[in-house]
Amino acid sequence: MSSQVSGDSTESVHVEVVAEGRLSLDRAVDWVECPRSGAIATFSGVVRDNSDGRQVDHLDYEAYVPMAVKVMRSIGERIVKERGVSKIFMAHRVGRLQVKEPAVVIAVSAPHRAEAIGASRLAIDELKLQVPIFKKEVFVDGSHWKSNRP
Amino acid sequence: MSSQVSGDSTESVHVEVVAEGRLSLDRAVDWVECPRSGAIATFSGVVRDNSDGRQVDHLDYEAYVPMAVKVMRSIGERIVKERGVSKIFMAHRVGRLQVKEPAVVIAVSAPHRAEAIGASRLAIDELKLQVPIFKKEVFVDGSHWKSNRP
Amino acid sequence: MGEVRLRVLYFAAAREAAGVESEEVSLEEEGTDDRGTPYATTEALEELLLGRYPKLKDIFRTVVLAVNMDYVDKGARVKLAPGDEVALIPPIGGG
Amino acid sequence: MGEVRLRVLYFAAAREAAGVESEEVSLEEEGTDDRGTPYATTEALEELLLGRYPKLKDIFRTVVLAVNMDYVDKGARVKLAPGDEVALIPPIGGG
Repeated sequence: MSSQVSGDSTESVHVEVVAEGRLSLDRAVDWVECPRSGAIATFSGVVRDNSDGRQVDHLDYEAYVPMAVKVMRSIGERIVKERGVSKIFMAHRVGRLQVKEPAVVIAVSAPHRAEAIGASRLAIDELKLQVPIFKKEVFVDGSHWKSNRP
Repeated sequence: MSSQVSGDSTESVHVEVVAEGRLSLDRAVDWVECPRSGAIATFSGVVRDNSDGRQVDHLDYEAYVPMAVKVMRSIGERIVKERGVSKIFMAHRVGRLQVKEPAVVIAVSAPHRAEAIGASRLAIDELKLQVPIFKKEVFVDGSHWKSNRP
Repeated sequence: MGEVRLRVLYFAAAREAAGVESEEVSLEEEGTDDRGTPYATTEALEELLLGRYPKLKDIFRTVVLAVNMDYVDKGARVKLAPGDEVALIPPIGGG
Repeated sequence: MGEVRLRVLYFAAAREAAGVESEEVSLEEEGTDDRGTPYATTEALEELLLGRYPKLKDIFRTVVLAVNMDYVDKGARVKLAPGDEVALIPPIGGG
């Protein structure tokens, strides 16, 4: 992995925290593809131009990187073990992101659509609950740290 | 649209039935992207190397194309209207497909992940229930028409 | 008596059973609607096709009709007007 | 009495409140475990940090600790051994 990427990869789980460059959905899908899995679901969290009505200029993400990798990997492993999933790929960006850039990309392959789509939902929910990544929303007129918890 | 594609496009719904070439997930995602939608979910139905334990050589898809386009579009419109979705893209291949080739690609954008992921599940479920597309599974030792209904 | 000419499309297993992809079919008028247009019915059409293509019988239980690209409930008796397009739709397998 | 030296990491709002990204911290030993290794506690650490960085107080209610990359339940009193890595984790916002 390039210096810009910290991550971990087993046969069925790949996770990475990426410091620079645009996250690639294609790469995620290619990684999870496997002949016996007919269903591939993905989720991308993309920087929006507004948050609670305020106009967003850009976002700055920060992470406790080694722990983020560790937690993402344990989420992936539990999903593969418990949700009939073949492979899962999770990548999160840190650093500065502009509007429309993906901050997180998740791909899941499974023999059937229910498992693939269900698991992609579980993965993003767990990531937002557990992974030590921090989001600073920078508006045209100020900024603040934005929590996932309301 | 090229001669190989029959489809329909409104501001928030794009559907197409494609006779040749690999369906592009990137194209689907690019089409649904919009600044106020922070969540993009996709589903790809990919040709598997086996079906009920029998080894698949390839699939042949056939469609009542104009009606398939019509039904896909009505599914998309209902989802946008009722599910808080910003945009939806649905593409289905017809003709001969090899293992690992995508037969269907769906992308949905929405302000939040629950709507995007939920809608992608609804879209593929409705497509499999309503759209007049027919699948012939060709094995190494024979073939048959395969119904979505058990 | 008038004649109702229809366009009939056969897909997948229905095409293979009938051995034809599409054809013009002519049915006897069963009546005329309030604007004087002659009509036939899906019931009469099914009878004609089953008679003409015996192999259709084996799969007909699972075939659904679509008239002008709208599904017709299995077994429902629907009026057909001249120029209507009727498709024989075997079990679908998209996605 | 022995000393327990720890590595403390500050993230996001905690870093901004403390004005420091990471530092070595030394706590007084509160006892030794059955293998004779001295330990301190998260409670003592919190007291020290709040005293040292008054601005931390405003956000401390929402800060969670992680010891060696495992979250500690808010308010739980956990033993800390020499060389442990303790991170101050404000509300997370990934995804």
